[in-house]
Amino acid sequence: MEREEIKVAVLRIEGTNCEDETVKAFRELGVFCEAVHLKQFYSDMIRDEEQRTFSDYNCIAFPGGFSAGDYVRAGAIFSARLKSVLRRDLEEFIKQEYPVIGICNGFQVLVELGALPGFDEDRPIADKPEMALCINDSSRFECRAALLKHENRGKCVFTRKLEKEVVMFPVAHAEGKVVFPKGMEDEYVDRLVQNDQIVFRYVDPDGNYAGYPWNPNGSIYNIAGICNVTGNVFGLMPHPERAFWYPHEDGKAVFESVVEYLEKL
Amino acid sequence: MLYRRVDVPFELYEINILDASDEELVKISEELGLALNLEEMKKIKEYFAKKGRNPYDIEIQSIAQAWSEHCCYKSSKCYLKQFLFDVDAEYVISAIKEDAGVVEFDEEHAYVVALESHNHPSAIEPYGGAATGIGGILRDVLCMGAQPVALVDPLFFGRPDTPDEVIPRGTKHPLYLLSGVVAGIRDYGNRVGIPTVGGMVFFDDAYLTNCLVNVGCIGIARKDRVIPSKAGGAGDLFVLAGGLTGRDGIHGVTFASAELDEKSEEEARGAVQLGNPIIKEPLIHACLEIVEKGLLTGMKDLGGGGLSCVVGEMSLAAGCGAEVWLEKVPLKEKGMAPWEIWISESQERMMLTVKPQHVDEVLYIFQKWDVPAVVVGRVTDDKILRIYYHGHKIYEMDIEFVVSAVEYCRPYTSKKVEAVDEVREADCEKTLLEMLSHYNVASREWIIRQYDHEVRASTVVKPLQGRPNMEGHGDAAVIRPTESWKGLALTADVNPWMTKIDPYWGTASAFDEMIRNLVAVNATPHSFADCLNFGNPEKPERMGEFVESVKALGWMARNFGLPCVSGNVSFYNETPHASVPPTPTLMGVGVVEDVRKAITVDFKRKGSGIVLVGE
Amino acid sequence: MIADVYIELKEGVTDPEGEATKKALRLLGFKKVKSVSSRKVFRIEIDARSKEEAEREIKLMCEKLLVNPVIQNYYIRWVE
Amino acid sequence: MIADVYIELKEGVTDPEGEATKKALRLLGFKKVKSVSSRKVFRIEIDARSKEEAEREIKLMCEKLLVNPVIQNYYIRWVE
Ligand SMILES: Nc1ncnc2c1ncn2[C@@H]1O[C@H](COP(=O)(O)OP(=O)(O)O)[C@@H](O)[C@H]1O
Repeated sequence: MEREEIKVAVLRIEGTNCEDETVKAFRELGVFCEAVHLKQFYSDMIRDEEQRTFSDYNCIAFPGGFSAGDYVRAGAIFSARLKSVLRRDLEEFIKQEYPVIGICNGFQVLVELGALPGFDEDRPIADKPEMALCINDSSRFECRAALLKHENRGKCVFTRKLEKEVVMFPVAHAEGKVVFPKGMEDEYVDRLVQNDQIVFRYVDPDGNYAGYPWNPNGSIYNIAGICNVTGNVFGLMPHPERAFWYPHEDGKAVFESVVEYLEKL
Repeated sequence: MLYRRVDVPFELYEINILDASDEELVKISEELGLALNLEEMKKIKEYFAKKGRNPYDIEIQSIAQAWSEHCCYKSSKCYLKQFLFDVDAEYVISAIKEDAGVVEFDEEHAYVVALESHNHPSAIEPYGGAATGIGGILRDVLCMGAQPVALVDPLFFGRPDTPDEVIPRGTKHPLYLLSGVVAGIRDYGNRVGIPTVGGMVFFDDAYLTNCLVNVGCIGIARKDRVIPSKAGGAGDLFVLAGGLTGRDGIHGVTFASAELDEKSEEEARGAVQLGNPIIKEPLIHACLEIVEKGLLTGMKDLGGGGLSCVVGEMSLAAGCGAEVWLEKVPLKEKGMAPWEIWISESQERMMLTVKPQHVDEVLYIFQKWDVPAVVVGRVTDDKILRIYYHGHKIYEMDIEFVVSAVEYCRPYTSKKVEAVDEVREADCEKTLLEMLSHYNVASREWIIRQYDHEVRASTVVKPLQGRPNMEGHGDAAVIRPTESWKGLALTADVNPWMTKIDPYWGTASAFDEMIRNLVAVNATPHSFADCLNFGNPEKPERMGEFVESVKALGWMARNFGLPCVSGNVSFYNETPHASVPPTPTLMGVGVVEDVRKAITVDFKRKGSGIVLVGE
Repeated sequence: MIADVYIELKEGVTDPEGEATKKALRLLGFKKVKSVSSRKVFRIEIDARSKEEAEREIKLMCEKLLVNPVIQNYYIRWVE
Repeated sequence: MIADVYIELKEGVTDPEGEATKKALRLLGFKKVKSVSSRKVFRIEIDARSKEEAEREIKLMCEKLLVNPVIQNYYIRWVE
């Protein structure tokens, strides 16, 4: 696919608020990108020229923010609304190996949706969530720089062009602690490691896995970001789009990686 | 009989002021919660005597809103005009007249500045009060057609270690207030996705019974898309958009224009408004989409005084009148009287004027965002405002009369400056440690990190600077509001310990600090806004503090050539226990030619020299 | 002793969480939902000699920290 | 019909809000507090012909939106 042909949708509902910078990041790489309201995919009050389907796009991004105020649980309302009307379409999209990224609130949406950890290739969206992003151990919103060690061995299509071993993306969230079902934590972590689904882990400036504040939320195994078993669905709490422009530009590689992946598709 | 129920199928009273004696006029003002004095009541009586009829409740309530200190600056205007508003710079597009100041940023863009207080509501209900303060300041910027890009929040409280025993009844502990206010700003600011990049927190006993919560916002607009706060012209339709109208916030402005006392909590509950950021966020999107498409002629936010202020001001500014169909206003609760609908200060509402041919398109955009929006009236070509409710005319007054409040040049006395003990000898190490651990100096990290200061990905110089997780405070934040490398620097300053000793020189020093903070990040000071928090202006010595402070601002502004583009006056920050020290909060805006050349506070390299500049 | 402290918003106070939840439920097809409001519960385990003493303590906690009397009501229910 | 849906964290899932509240209460001098945990309640008013029908609906709501079974349990109590 030529770069100019690539079309990216940044999905939003009320309360989504990082869509502008996410759109801007994609556009800066020369691809078509627009912010699209979830209603444009299903609501009959939307005018024809503003109606959309997933097949209009080659990549979908769930941006950060507080979708529906993060009420009930972060990301829960957005994902429930999406699941009730568009589950099949999104599953098809994922099966066709098109990339999907969820940043911060977007990661929460993908987790609530059951698209991550995404162990089942044939059913990319599980019936029920298999993990949770819980309230930070500090019990508060944390806005700070995070150092991330890139540990993916090549599966994740969003980090293939990442050259540095440790990158800095900021975090800003109140609910970002990765939790797996009680008693099955080791099993889950092993599986993620074996499948090459671990993408980023929080580290300190010496590159060691460290506790708070380096691990800002208390995530198990210092997990900051993971991808699904096929590597095309990626979710992370830190914000690569906030590290795209001067003075911190580590995040650019995430967007470049997926654009290059799409070019080869 | 002072009040007569009118025979209509809803609640409406006629107020018999024509036959009322002076005492009765005062009684009416009190009983209806108007906060108007005798002189003002007499002016109203005279107006209606000429009309040959008594006013309805909705009319007199409406006047009370328009004439409140909060809405019309009746005590401050005369001195502000005299001392402060005369500095002009050719790059100022609009100052003082509108909801926010508009200043040229580059060829294509303007930045928009607003700064306001939300003191009384926050003292009663810190969480909701502060949250709605953020909501209000965002609307002020939004209604100029600008995308808000950054927030600041200067806060003032009693000492955190105040023992419970010394806290007067009806007052809340400073820590309770502080944590509530911070949580309110956090939950609202983060949810609407505008970064909070600066502010200050100051503790002093004098704020124990009068905490101050000031909030400022800066936005960016295309110059050719700046929206005036006035109607386009006769025939335009009024579109009310956003949250539903309820009983919350009734009498908010008259409440803000009186001293707080023990009973305030009970009485003022109705005046406290609660925000819903999840209406505000889509409201911002929808309004900006409408601005972008050029579908409106005017826009204004509903703040103090609710519909009553917004309709009158938008019409009059255009030299027009208006006709309003009050039953069209979507309500939160049943059984509201027309006057309550008219003056309610429910949050998250905007008023737009739209040419009839664009109304469908505008309503569609709001519907797309699930934001309720309805046509509630029409601009007319006389300068009269008429309100109908289910077909009955319940209001007819000349707008000029309603907004022509009395102005007072209140008498003032300037007090002598108190001598301060000079410290001659001191144990430097001990003093330094004491200073560093003082709660007015200690790190604000725990607050700053709860605010998302990076959303929108344009905060180039952050409030915390240095190596990750070891950062220290910066002097000013720098944001990059457009695609170009040009940036805006933002800071908020005042040191009440200095203004307390000397309002004039204290204010001048706050100004100086603001300038230095901007220069420290390599910005050129460009404009400023002020929020003047003072005690009861009816007391000459308080008025004296105010006048001295305004004089100093004017003097500094003239000499630096820095225009004051927006601001707000908050009086009556006084209880029987104490008055706040003069607190002229300043928000300075600087322009950074290239954000890549902005400077942060941390030392960069071993071996670099350290240079002290100045005397 | 264990008590549940229920904290609810006073009537007329906006409840963005309840409203957002109701909207979401209706969008999900639960058309029969007429209203949703949110409450918060703290389950507190406390050492005390008597229920009365415990209740006094808990009331104080509510006044000092847990409840904002301007916008919230609370009530206590004993679990144990 | 009105039901309260109680949502609590599963055993073993950390409850930072409860912990922070406990810490704050102890700092305020409530030394007798032994533990605090937080719960969330949605009060739902629903039109239904029978309690059974209403209960079925509410269970569906929990599955579809209100509860994440990895970390939360829920139970329903009828108010009316
Ligand atoms: N102290 C002040 N300094 C500068 N401008 C002021 C001051 N006080 C009020 N203003 C200006 O007066 C205008 C009206 O203010 P205000 O009533 O607060 O606006 P709003 O309609 O948002 O309530 C605003 O443009 C404001 O900037």
